Amino acid sequence: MTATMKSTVDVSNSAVQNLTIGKAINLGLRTAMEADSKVIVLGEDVGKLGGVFRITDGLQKDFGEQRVLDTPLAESGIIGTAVGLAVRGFRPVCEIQFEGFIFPGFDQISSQLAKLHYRTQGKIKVPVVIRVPYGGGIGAVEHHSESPESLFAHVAGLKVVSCSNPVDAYWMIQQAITTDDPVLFFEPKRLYHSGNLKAPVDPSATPDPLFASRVVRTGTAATLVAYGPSVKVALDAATAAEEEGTSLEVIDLRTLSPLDLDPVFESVRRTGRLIAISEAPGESSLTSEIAARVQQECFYSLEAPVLRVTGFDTPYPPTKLEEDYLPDLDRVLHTVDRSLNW
Amino acid sequence: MTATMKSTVDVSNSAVQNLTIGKAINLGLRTAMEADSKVIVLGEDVGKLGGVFRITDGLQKDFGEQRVLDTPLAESGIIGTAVGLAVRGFRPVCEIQFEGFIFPGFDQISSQLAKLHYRTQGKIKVPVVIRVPYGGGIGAVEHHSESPESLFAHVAGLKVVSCSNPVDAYWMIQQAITTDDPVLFFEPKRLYHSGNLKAPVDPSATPDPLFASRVVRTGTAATLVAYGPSVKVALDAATAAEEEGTSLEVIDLRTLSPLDLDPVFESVRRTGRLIAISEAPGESSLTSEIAARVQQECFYSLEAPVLRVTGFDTPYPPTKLEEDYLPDLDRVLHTVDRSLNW
Amino acid sequence: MSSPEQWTHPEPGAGPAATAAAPTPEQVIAGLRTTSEGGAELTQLLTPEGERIPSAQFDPYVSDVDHEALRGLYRDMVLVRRADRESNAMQRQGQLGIWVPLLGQEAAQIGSGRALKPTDMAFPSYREHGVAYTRGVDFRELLGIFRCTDHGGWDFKRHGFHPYTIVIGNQVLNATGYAMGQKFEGKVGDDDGEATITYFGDGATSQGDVHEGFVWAAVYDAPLVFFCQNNQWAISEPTERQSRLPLYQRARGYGFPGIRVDGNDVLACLAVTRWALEQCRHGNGPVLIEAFTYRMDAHTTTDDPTRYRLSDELEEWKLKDPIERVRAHLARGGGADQAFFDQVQAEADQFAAELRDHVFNMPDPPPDRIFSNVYAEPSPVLEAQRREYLAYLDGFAGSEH
Amino acid sequence: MSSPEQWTHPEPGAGPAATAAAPTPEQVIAGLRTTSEGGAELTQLLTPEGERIPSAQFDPYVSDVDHEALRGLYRDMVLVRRADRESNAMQRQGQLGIWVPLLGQEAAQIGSGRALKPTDMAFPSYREHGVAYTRGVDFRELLGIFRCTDHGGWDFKRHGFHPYTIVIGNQVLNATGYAMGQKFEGKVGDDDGEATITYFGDGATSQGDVHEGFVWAAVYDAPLVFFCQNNQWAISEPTERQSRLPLYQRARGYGFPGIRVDGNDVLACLAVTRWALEQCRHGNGPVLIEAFTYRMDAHTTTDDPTRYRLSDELEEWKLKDPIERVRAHLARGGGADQAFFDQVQAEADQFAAELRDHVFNMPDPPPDRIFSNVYAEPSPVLEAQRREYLAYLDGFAGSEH
Ligand SMILES: Cc1ncc(C[n+]2csc(CCOP(=O)(O)OP(=O)(O)O)c2C)c(N)n1
Ligand SMILES: Cc1ncc(C[n+]2csc(CCOP(=O)(O)OP(=O)(O)O)c2C)c(N)n1
Ligand SMILES: [Mg+2]
Ligand SMILES: [Mg+2]
Repeated sequence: MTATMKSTVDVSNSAVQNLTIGKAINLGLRTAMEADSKVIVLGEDVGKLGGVFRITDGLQKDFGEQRVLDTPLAESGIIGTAVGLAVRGFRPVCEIQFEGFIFPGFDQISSQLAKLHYRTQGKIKVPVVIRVPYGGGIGAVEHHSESPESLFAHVAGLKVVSCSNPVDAYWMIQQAITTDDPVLFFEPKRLYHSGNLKAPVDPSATPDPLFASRVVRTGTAATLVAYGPSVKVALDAATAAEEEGTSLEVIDLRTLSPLDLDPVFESVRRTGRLIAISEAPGESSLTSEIAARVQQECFYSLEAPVLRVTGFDTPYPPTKLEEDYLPDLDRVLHTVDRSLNW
Repeated sequence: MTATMKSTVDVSNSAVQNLTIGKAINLGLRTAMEADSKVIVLGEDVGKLGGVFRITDGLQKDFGEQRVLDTPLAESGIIGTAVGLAVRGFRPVCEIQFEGFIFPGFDQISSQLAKLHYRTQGKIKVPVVIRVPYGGGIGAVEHHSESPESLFAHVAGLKVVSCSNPVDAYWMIQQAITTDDPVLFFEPKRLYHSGNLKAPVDPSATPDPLFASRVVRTGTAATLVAYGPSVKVALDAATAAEEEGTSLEVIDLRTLSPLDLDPVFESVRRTGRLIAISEAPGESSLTSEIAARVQQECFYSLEAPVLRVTGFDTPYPPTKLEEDYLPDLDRVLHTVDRSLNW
Repeated sequence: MSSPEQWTHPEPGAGPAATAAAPTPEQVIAGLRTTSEGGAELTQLLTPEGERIPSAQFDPYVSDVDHEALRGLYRDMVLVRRADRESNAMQRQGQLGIWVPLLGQEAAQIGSGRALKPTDMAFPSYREHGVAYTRGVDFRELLGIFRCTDHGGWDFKRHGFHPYTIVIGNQVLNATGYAMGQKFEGKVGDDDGEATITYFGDGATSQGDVHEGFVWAAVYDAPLVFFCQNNQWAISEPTERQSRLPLYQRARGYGFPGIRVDGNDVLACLAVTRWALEQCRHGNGPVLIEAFTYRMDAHTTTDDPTRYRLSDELEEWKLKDPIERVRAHLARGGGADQAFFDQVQAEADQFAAELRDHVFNMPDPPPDRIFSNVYAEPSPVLEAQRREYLAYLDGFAGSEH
Repeated sequence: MSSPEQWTHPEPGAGPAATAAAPTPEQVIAGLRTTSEGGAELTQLLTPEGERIPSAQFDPYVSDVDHEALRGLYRDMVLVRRADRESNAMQRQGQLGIWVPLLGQEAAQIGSGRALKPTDMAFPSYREHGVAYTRGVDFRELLGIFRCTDHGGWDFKRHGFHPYTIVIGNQVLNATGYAMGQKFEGKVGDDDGEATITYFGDGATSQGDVHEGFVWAAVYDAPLVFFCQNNQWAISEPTERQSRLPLYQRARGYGFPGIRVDGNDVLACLAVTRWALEQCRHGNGPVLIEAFTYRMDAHTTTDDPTRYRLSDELEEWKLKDPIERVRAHLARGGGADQAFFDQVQAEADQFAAELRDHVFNMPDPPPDRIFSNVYAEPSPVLEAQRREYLAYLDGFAGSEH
């Protein structure tokens, strides 16, 4: 079974649009802004240009310069003012142009955004969303291809999610915006405009909860867990494996913090094997956490150790080499074999 | 066997001094500055005041204002200029006043310090040491008790170490300074001035390598792995357990990145059980990495899953509650029991 | 010998560039850092001797301050100083984990705080106990922070007083965002406009966040008063370690006004802050105020200033005491008699006694508090940790632990 | 209608505060952003028409620039422009992953770069191909970055030219540290002193790191020239989004000189940079230079400027072309004849052809490169990853993969 989202959609519904991930986020943002006048978008080049990826395309034109702000060029400023705007009652949605440029804002994220609610025991809420295009595969120069999500998963007080398909993209961005907690929203940039991933988005559907993982393909021999851009890799691997007679289950993590590992535990108890996939370096990362928790929860079910297919523990290499660096179908299948032959 | 460092020291040697961790780092810094005129110390209040913990006490007086710099108050500035000084040929040792204030410098650390060597394929070396007093237990206000070391372990290109006793403190700081890579040097602040931990430091001894873990107590029933301030907790737990007839092995990690897990693997193959201890929140952390790698390397040796005793996945609480938050002897022993009874 | 005060900016391209000003070793040894004089551009309405100096520009902003109002300001300052000293003492007695004294900065805090309207918002650093008091925050509510039982518990919205912020500079950006919000909501434009004030120290001016706050506020015309209390020290570092120029001149580079006020003159602080807030209310913000003052005590109770500064400096500043000059002015001008001063002192003692009583009886938080309100919408992972830990604690119940 | 150019800083406390300057919608629509005029304080030695304007202050700094030298500068600019265009074209042909054009900024880069001595150090951003060229970096060595085969491979020390830095503002602090090192080593004090220059854009001025660089350099008297190429745009954002004031005035707040130079005037850039470097060599640094110029092409080859700016603006700036004015000056003054111009063009074509040839034949790096030189002292963990991955790749050898 290939449980893409498409199957459930009524394509005769005229509100249904066939969208890429990029357009789905754009529509999600627009819908959220229409629903609540306190939702504002801010970042570098998000206004007239519509962002370097055009994710905020048209929003400034329609909502004006006070709801879509082309800010000065400084990420601590973007996030720090967003915190203040949230204290005032706004629901800011910040765009960080590329994940590699989130670090000047790290302090505001970890010292204020993550802690204000705890510090004030809920008297102050900071419903800020930080949108972060992330991941590799676009042939870019340095700092444009990284996967820093584990850093934020480690910082208590933040919520971290990542979408992998247009339907989730559309809903998850809206859910993130209505969540009263700060949410780091990681977007798989190389899939933004992927026509292959286009899917009908039905605004009248009932979405899955934001902080829930989802089995996107059922299988029996081993489980693959992935998120964001790696979900496609996992699904492709499962398709390829099926041709060779191996049935793989695929779980889209969706929420990276808090982790929703119950579906993973349940799956591993059936398959006995788990491969966790991520583009980020493996060291002290989200995939480490998954392995740590699964080996504990499923100790007697595991037929092989949890294995990981990740970026290497190096800075992101010159992108002529990114195909080697990034987990791909071959490395996933190779690792499945290792697991099966353990 | 309690393998403290004391046993091997010839106390009749007149150069041997009985030092706290704080004084040992001070002496190590002094020794490094005497050995190499390119070593300079910089940070907030490190000069006249000798640092808020007095770790740099007396250095400015003896080495002058151009080698011990009271810098303006900004961490990105401290680290960013240290990178430039290193490019010029200096070996800067930065002090971050408390770990909670390292975040404004995160960008310079991850974008420049960690990557310049790789970016230039070794044509530029950045032998910068960043000293970070870290951890809880001092009854402080917010941002003064955290354990952010996992974040840096996840950033490729950095090396991360932590000392747990005066002898290591003395040697490791010097080794970190002579290392041609950037080193994050995490210092267990609550033990700085602990008289109980005082130990004879012999400058003529041969130190262990910097990037090596060490078995500090041998045992048979289970292995405890810890670093920095938690090593004392682990050793205390082992002592208590021994009284009840349980023999615990204790490993001081010392190097957090790269991890030197061979001694851990070797130990777990003998004991079959591992408990990893750290004050940091467990989520997507160093202890996750340890668990992930041990379950893979020692899959058939583990009698129980790797268990962890860590800070909770919350911001550091008001310090009236830190005794509850921090891993202590009771929680460690409780977890040992869980492991033994798995 | 150049000093930060005398140094002036050369016109672009004209003449030689200048170098950083620092006191000579002799000056330092003599305790004669130039920073004890505020310079020609210092705005002052009450001299240290209690003499009222007229100011065409600022008198209108304090025309309502009659003797009664001045007695009120006096009382404010005496009360917060008393509470500050009491807290300092309680720390010495082990009742507080740490204390951050405001001693010497009463005028800067009371003057600026009393300039605010209820609809205004203040973003403090960690030393603004006096401002907290003007915002109606019960002093007792501050002390949980320093007893380490909580991170601050007052009603931030009702008091228009944001939580204390310890990471240097952070609050300046947060305040900027808040002020932008006031603007976006159309709350500026006339006398009834809203405004925001944010507090930070001389050391903080070096942080990138403070700069970015300046950039943002300028570009968005945010109704924000940057209130820098230059108390001459950032822990052990004198202001020369942060800047060549007097700090109020930093505003020059951003295109909004910067002004230096005598931070030990409560009347001048009130007037200048009212003026600055008025600019903001009318949409002409931001404004930078440098309140030139002095940290009379240690940085915190864990600090030892004898390691880095000489008592001569302190002695010089004692002559500029913010409370004494108001007392002198009131006494000489017939604004108050001894009975008044005695009564304020009695009130202050009462205030301190209540504080002490409160602190000594402050309950410790329950372990459960570790886990509470990390998120607005609870995390199941964390809930499980909470349950597990509480069950673990239950296991000790009745045991010898 | 206020503009950033006309706005002046009110004296502290005097008069009303000002508000942020932004062009009216009409101005924007008309392509008439005030930024096309450098204002009264612009230092210019060669007009767009090629006329030489005398300057008492700066003429001494270019007294050695005779016709021959000027021909050299002309040649430099033509060559780097040609290489820039060639690289842009190669990106369009898929030979480069991205290109960052310098079109329009040749004078700022060649003028400032040629002011440097071999012992000086330059810290570029990512657009300084012209500066790289003046530092003797083979243009071909730059292109690996944009072909994505490496992150820059020249000999940084030998050329006195630091790696390109992409994270906005980072290099400014690194340069500050380097310059502090020059000072600490006693390499400043006279004409033979060393100095450092760092490049950044108008957008970068908003970053905290740039501010901190200003603070540090001022406090430590670092021999550092802050060279801001204000090309009017930070991708799609005009300079008004970053500042109320002309950027050179930012220096006012820190106590070092700031100067605005016509960034399209190679002679003025040379003179002003030499002056600034001289200040630094003698220990009077830092100095801020704002080179007022224009980004004639897109931000990068992935950018589409038609979405945010009108071609009128471009047309206006075309009249200020940095190369044309030198050509006019040389031609009119008898400094060069057509044969010279033809020959330079031929050289440039040859230069471009070699570049193209080089790029087309650039080998891909081996997979092993992923793991190499992450550390100076190898990490066993990473070495194991390398071995494992290479063994894995070996597994494919001979297979259909
Ligand atoms: C980012 C950051 N770095 C370091 C510190 C430690 N620290 C606390 S107060 C202080 C000095 C602050 O000086 P200043 O800004 O002048 O304020 P003051 O304490 O004098 O009121 C320092 C370095 C901190 N709190 N935050
Ligand atoms: C910290 C950071 N944030 C965002 C970016 C993405 N970015 C690259 S160039 C640029 C605009 C820079 O403008 P400016 O400083 O004027 O330099 P210019 O490109 O015009 O030369 C932006 C936002 C980045 N490289 N680094
Ligand atoms: Mg201060
Ligand atoms: Mg620009």
